Amino acid sequence: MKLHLNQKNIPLLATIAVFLLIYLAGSVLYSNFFSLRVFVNLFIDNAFVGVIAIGMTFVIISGGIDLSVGSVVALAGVLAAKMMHDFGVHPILAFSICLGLGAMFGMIMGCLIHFFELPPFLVTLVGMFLARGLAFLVSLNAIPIKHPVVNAIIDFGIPLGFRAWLPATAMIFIAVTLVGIYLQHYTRFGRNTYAIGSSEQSAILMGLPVGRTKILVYTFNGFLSALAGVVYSLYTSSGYPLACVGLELDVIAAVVIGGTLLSGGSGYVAGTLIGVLILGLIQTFITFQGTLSSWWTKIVIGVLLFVFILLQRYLSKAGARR
Amino acid sequence: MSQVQWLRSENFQRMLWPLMALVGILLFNFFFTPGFFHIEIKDGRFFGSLVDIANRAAPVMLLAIGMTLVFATGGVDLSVGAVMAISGAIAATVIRPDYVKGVLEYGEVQSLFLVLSIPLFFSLLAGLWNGLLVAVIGIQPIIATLILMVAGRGIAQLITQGQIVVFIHEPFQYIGSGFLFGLPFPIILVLLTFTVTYLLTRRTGLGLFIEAIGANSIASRFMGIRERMITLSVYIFSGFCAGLAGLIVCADIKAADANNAGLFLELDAIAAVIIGGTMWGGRFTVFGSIVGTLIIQSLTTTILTRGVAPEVTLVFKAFVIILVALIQSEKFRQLFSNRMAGEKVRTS
Amino acid sequence: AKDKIVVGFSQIGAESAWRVANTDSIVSEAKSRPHIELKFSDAQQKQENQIKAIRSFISQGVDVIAFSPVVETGWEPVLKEAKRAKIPVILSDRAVDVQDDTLWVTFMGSDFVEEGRRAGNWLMENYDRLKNPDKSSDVVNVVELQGTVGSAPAIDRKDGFAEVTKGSAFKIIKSQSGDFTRAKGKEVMEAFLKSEGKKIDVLYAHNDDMALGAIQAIEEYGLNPGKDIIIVSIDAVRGAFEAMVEGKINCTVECSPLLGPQLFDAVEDLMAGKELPKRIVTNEGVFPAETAAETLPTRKY
Amino acid sequence: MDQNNVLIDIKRVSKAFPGVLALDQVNLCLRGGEVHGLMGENGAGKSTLIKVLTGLYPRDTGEILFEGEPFSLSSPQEAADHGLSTLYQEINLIPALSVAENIYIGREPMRFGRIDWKQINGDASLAIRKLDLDIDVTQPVSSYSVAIQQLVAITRALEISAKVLILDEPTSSLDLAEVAQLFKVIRKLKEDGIGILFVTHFIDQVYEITDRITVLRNGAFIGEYETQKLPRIELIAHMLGKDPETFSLEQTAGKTQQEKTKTGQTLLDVKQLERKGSMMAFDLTINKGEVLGLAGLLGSGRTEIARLLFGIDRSHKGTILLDGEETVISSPRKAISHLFAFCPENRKEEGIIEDLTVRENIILALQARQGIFRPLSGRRQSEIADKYIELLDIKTPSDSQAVKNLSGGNQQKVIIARWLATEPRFLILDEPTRGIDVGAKAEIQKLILGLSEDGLAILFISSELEEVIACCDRIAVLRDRKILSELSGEAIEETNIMQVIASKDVNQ
Ligand SMILES: Nc1ncnc2c1ncn2[C@@H]1O[C@H](COP(=O)(O)OP(=O)(O)OP(=O)(O)O)[C@@H](O)[C@H]1O
Ligand SMILES: Nc1ncnc2c1ncn2[C@@H]1O[C@H](COP(=O)(O)OP(=O)(O)OP(=O)(O)O)[C@@H](O)[C@H]1O
Ligand SMILES: [Mg+2]
Ligand SMILES: [Mg+2]
Repeated sequence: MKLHLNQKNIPLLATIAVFLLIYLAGSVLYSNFFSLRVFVNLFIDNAFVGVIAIGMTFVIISGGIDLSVGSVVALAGVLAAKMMHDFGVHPILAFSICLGLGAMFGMIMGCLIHFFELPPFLVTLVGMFLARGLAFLVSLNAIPIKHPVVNAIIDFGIPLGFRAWLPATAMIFIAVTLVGIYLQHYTRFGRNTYAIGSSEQSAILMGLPVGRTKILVYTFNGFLSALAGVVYSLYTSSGYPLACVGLELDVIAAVVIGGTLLSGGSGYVAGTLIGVLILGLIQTFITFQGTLSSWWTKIVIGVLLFVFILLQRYLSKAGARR
Repeated sequence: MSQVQWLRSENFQRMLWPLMALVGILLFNFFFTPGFFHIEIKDGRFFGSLVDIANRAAPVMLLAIGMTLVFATGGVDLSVGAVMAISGAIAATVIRPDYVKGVLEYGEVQSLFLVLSIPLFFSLLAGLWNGLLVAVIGIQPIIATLILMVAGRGIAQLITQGQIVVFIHEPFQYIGSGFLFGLPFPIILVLLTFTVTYLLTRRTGLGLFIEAIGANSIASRFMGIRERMITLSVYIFSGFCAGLAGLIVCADIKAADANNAGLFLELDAIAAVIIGGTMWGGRFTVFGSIVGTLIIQSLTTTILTRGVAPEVTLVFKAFVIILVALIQSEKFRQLFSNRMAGEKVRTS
Repeated sequence: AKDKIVVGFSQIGAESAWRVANTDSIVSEAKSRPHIELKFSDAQQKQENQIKAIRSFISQGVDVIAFSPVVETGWEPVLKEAKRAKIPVILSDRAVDVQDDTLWVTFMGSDFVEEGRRAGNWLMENYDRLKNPDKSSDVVNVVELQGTVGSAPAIDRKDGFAEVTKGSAFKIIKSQSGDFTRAKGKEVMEAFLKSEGKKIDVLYAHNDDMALGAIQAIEEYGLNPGKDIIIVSIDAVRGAFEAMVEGKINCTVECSPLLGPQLFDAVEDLMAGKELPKRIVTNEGVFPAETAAETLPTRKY
Repeated sequence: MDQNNVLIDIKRVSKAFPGVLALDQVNLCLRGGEVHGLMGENGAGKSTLIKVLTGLYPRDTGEILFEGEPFSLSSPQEAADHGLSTLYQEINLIPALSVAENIYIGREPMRFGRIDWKQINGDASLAIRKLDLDIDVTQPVSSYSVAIQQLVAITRALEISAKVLILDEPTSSLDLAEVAQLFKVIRKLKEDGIGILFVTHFIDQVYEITDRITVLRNGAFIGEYETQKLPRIELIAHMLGKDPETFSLEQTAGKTQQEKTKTGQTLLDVKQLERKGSMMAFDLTINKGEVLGLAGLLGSGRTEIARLLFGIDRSHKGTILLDGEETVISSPRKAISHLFAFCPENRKEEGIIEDLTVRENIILALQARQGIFRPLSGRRQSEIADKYIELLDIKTPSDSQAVKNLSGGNQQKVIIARWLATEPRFLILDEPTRGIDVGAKAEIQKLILGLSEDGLAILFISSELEEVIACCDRIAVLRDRKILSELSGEAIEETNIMQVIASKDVNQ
C-alpha cells in the first residue's frame, strides 16, 4: 500500500502516533485502562480545556496569545451561578448572557491589541487579572447551581455501551472541534488567521482584512472561554471564582503539543484535539499509577511532557526523511 | 553621543514612557499617601517607602533582567518561579541537611560559600536544561520552560519534602535583609546584576547579537552569529538570575517554602519586561524592565498601604496596568494629539 | 476476589506544610495497614483535577473514595456517578455542598468557621491580660492577614472571627490577603506597619505561616511581636510553637491534619458493614503561648 | 489612445517621513489601456507613491482622483475592493500557505458555504501556467526559490480582475524568458483596457512595454513623457538629474578588457561536491582576483551552489580545497572564519534585520567575526557605516534609521556594504543588484571589478545575463542542478550561453 503522505501532515500524524503509543502503553501497564469508558472520560474531563484550546489554536495561529482564558472561565461560571442562584434568572438566559459577555470581553482585548498595537501578551495578562478580579467581585464564595433545567442538561447523554456515556459537555467539545475544523479549513476567516500569523505585513499588503480578523479571533476565543465556563459549571454544577487558575498554560501546552507554532502561521485544530487528549492521558496515567506523592506527580508530568515532545519530534523527523 | 542626540535616540524614547508612568504612580502617592517620599537615615541606613518598594521588587527585578534577554531572543522563560523555589530549597537544605528527616539540631555551620554556590550551580544547570531544549533540540520556548516550571516545583518540594525548612544562618540572612552602604542588600545585588548585564550587553557585541537573533534568526546565522550559543547562554543567565532571586526570598524569610516561593512570579516578570518596552524578539532594554518592575511593585505597595479591599485588588491592578500600557502606545497618544497635529498640517 | 480494600484518595495538593502533614498522615497510615491499598492522587490545587481523579477512581473500580474537596460546591455530578457505581465516599477536612446527603457517607475534619470563632473568643478573653499597659482596651485595632482570596479557609476563618468580635471593642482596621505564605505575610505586614504603625494592637493571621512572616516584619520595624502587637493565628504547626516559646505568637488555634488513622478506621468500619456517623469530629485545641513549651515536643508537624 | 480615459489622477501629493520628504508635490496620471512606467533612482519615492495610492500610508497633502472622483483609501484592503491590484516591491506572500492559496487568499471561491479547494487548486495551476511555470501548487510557497515566489506574487496580482494593475519591480529576479512571458500577459491586459503602472530599473524593459513614463527624483515630480519620444539617454538624465553630456550610456560594460594580471592562484578547488536532492556532483575552481559567474535558468541550482560553498547546506559527498588544503565548511560561521562572504538573494528573509539600524546592519557581520568581546566602538561603527553609505550612495537620513524604512534598492546596498565591511577573500553575490537603479548598478559593478583586481575572488550569480557577461571572467552554465560547461574569454557571449542551456545533450 502506498500511503500518500503530504509533507505538511507529518507532524500531525506523529502526534497521533504518540497518542496511540501512550494509550497502548497504559493499556499494557494497567488493568481497566483499555476501556471505552476511560477513553470517553478523556473527552468528558477535558471538555472545557478542549473548548478553549480550539479558540486558542486560532489565536496562536494568528500570531497572538490569550492568557485570560482561565479567568474568563471562572468569571463566566460564577456569573452564571450568581444570576441563577441569587436572581432566579433562567439558566438558558444566564448562560447566553455569559457567552455574550465573554465574546465582548474578547472583543475588547482584540480591539486594544489591534487599534493601539499593544502586545497580546500584556493585554491578555491584564485581561486575566481583570476577569479574575471581577469574578471575586461577583462572589467570593463558590455558588452551587441547582436548577431543574441545569440538572436535565447534566443528566442528558448518549449511552455508548460498555458502561460508557457521552454527556452534553463532551458533545459540546466535539461540536466545537468540528466547527473549529470547518472554520479553519473552509472559511476565509480561518485562512486569514494563517496569513496574519505567518506575516502580518504581507497580509496587510495582500489586502486581507487584518484588523477585523484579529479582533474576531479574540472575540471568538472570548466566546469559547465563556462557553468553557458554561461547560465547567455544568461539569461541577457550581460557579467558583478561583476555578481554573493556571488553565491558560495547560491550554497553550495542549495547542503547542498539537503541533501549532507559537510564532504563528501554522497549526491544526485536529492537532489541538490530540494535544488535549495527550495532556488528559498524562493525568489518567498518573491517577492509574496512584502511588506518586505530590512532588513526584509534578516531576512525572514534566518528564512525560518532555518524553512526548521528543517522541513527536523524532517521529516527524523520521517521517519527513522518507 | 551628545546629550540632545541621546534624548532623541530610540533607546531613550523607549524608556521615556515607562518612566513617566512610574513617576505618575509615585506622584499619586506623593499627594495622597502622607510620608510616602519621606526617607530617613537611621543608624546609617535609609528607611522609607521608596526604599521598601525597591527592596520588595528586588527578586522580580532579577527575574526581569534575565527574562528581558530571553524575551529579546524571541523566547520566554516560564520556569523562573520554579527555579527560585529550587534554589531556596537547596540553600536551606545545605544549612540544615537533616531537617526534613526530622532532625532539628543544626549540624556544623556551613560556610556561606557553600550555601550560595550550590544553589546557584543548580540554577545554572536549570538554565542550561532550558537552553538545551530550546537551542539544541529546538522545542518551542514556552513548552520547553513549561516542563521545568511544572517539574521544577516538584523537584523543590522533593528536596524539602513539602515542608517549610526554617533556618538561622546570619551571614546568609544578610543576603535577604542586610544593609550595605545604607541600602538593603537585595537592592545592591540588583544594581550589581544590572550593571554587569548592562556592560555585558551594551559594552560588548552581545546585546546587538541578541537583538539580531530575535529579529531575524536566519539572517543572523548567515552572518556567522553563534545563534545557538547565545540563546543557550541567555537561558543559563535567566536561570542564574532566578536562582539569585530565590536566595534573596529564602534568606529574607529565613525559610525555604518550596510550595510557594516564586509562585506566579514569572507572570510579574513578563509583565514588567513588556511594560518596560522590550519587544518579543528584537530590541530590549534592561533598564526599562527595572522600571517596569518598579511600576508593578509601587502599584502593589500602593494597594497594600491604601487599604484597597483584597477582592478589588486585581481589578484595580488591571486598570492601572492597561493605562500604563496605553500611555506607551503611540497610536493611543496620537488619538489625543490628533487635534493639535491636524492644525499643524493645515498651517504648514 | 480481592483480598485488599482499595481506597482512592484525592488530595488538594501540597500548597502548605499543613497539607503535606495531612498527606503524610494518610499515606503512612495506609502503609501500616497491610490489607489496605491506597491510590493517591494529587490535584495540584485544582478542582477539575480532583473531579478527574474521582472519575478515574470510579473507572478503576476502587472500593472506597475519599477526598479533601478544594471547594465546597461542584461535586454533585461526580458524586452521583460514584453513587451509581455504588462506591461510598468519605469527605475529609472540608464538607461539600450537595442537596442529597446520601451522596457521601461521612465527613471528618475541621470546621474553619469554628476555628475563626475560637481565635476571636480567645482574643477577647485574654487581650486585657496580655496587652501593653499603655494601650487602651476601649478600641483595639486589629489587622488581619487573610488567606488566598476566595479560598474556603480564608472566607470561613474571616467570617468566624468577625462573627464573635462583632460589636466589641475589636475593630479590624486593615485586612489584606497574604496568600497563606510567609513571604507575602511579611510583605503585607510591612505595608500595614507603614500605614498604621504603632496603632496596630493585634494581628490575626489565617495561618501560622503568614504569622511567622509577619513576625519578621514586626521585628524589622522595631516592635516586639507578642508584646507590642498581640498575635493570634490558626493551624498550630510546629513553627508556631517555636515562636510561642519565644513569646512571639500569643495563641494558635489547632487545625489538625493528622486524619490518617481516623480515615482508615472509618474505611474499615464501612467495609465491615458498620453504620458510620455523618460527622466525625477531630480532636482539636486552642494553644496559648503558656502551654507551648510543654506541647512543642509532641508536635509531629 | 483615448485621452479621456483617465483612471487615476494623482495631483500634488506629498508625503513626509521623519527626516525625509519622500514625495514632494507629485503628479501622476494613469489611463485605461496603457502601461505607465514609473522611473527614478533608488529612494526616489516610487514605492512610497504606490503605497500612498493604495492607502497603506496616509498622504500629507494633495489629491487623488479615481475615474474623476476624489478618492481616499485607508487600507490596501479597500484598494482591492476598488479594483486596484497591487504587487508590492518586496515579495509579500504567506510563506506557510500553499502556492494556490497564496494566489486566491482573501477571495477564495466558495461553494455551499465553504471554500472550494478543488477549484482553487485547479484554477491556480491554470493561472500559473500563463506565466509558463509548471509547479505543484499545493506545496507551501516557502519551498520555492525567490524567483518562483515572485512569479507567484505576480500571478496573484494578475488574477485579481481589476481596473488598475500596479507592479513594483516585478521583474527584479526574473530572467529573460520569464520577463517575455510576463509581458505577453501584460499586453493582453492592456488590450482589455486595464491601466498598468509599472516600476522597474531595467531601461530595456521600460522601452519594450511602456507607453508613457513618469519620472521622480528625490521625491520630486520631474515630468511625464511619451516613451517613444524620450531618448534613453534623456530618460536617464532626468532620473539622475545630470546633463546627458556628462555621462555615457555604456557605463554598464565595466569590465576592463585589458587582461588582469592574473596570479592564476587557485583559492577554492571544489571536487565532486554533491548534495542529494538539490545539486548533482560538480567541480569548480575559483581563482584569486577572478569573477566567476553562474548562469542558468530558474531553479537550475545556482543558489544551491552558493549555499553549499557557504556552509548553509551540508554536502553529502565531495571535497573543498581551500588554498590547496582540504577544508570542511560546516556552517556559515566556519565559512566566515575563512573570510568568505555571502550576499543572499532573499533580502527580506535572509538579509536585512528590519528592526535594526542601518549602522548596525552594516557592522553586524564584521562584529560577529570579531566576536563578542572585541566590540567595535561607537565611533568605529559610525566610521564604517558612513564610509559605505557614501561609497554605495545609500540614501538614508542617518545611519541610525531603521533599515526597514529604507527603499528596496537601498536595503540591498546595505547588505552589500555589510559584506564589503568584512573585507573578505571570497565574496559570493547572489543577485546582488536586485532592485538597484541603473546608475548605482554600474557603480557596484565597477566596485566589484575593482575589488577583484585587488585579489578578491568573486562568485557572481545573476539572472541578468548581460550583467554576468559584463562582469565575469569565466562563466559556469547550469541546468537542472548540474554544471553543463564552463565558458571563458572570447567564448563569453549571450548566444553561447543560451546554446549551452538549450542543448539537448547533457553529456556535453
Ligand atoms: N516607512 C518609512 N519611514 C521612513 N522613511 C521611509 C519609509 N518608507 C520610505 N522611506 C523613505 O522614503 C524615500 C523613498 O522611498 P521609496 O521606497 O519610495 O523609494 P523607491 O523609489 O521605491 O526606491 P527603490 O527603487 O530603491 O525601491 C526613501 O528615502 C526612504 O528612505
Ligand atoms: N522549477 C522548480 N520546481 C520546483 N522547485 C523549484 C524550482 N525551481 C526552484 N525550486 C526550488 O527553489 C529552491 C532554490 O532553487 P535553486 O537554488 O536551484 O535556484 P536558482 O538556480 O538560484 O534560481 P533562482 O534563484 O533564480 O530560482 C530550491 O530549493 C528548489 O527546490
Ligand atoms: Mg521601491
Ligand atoms: Mg537563486
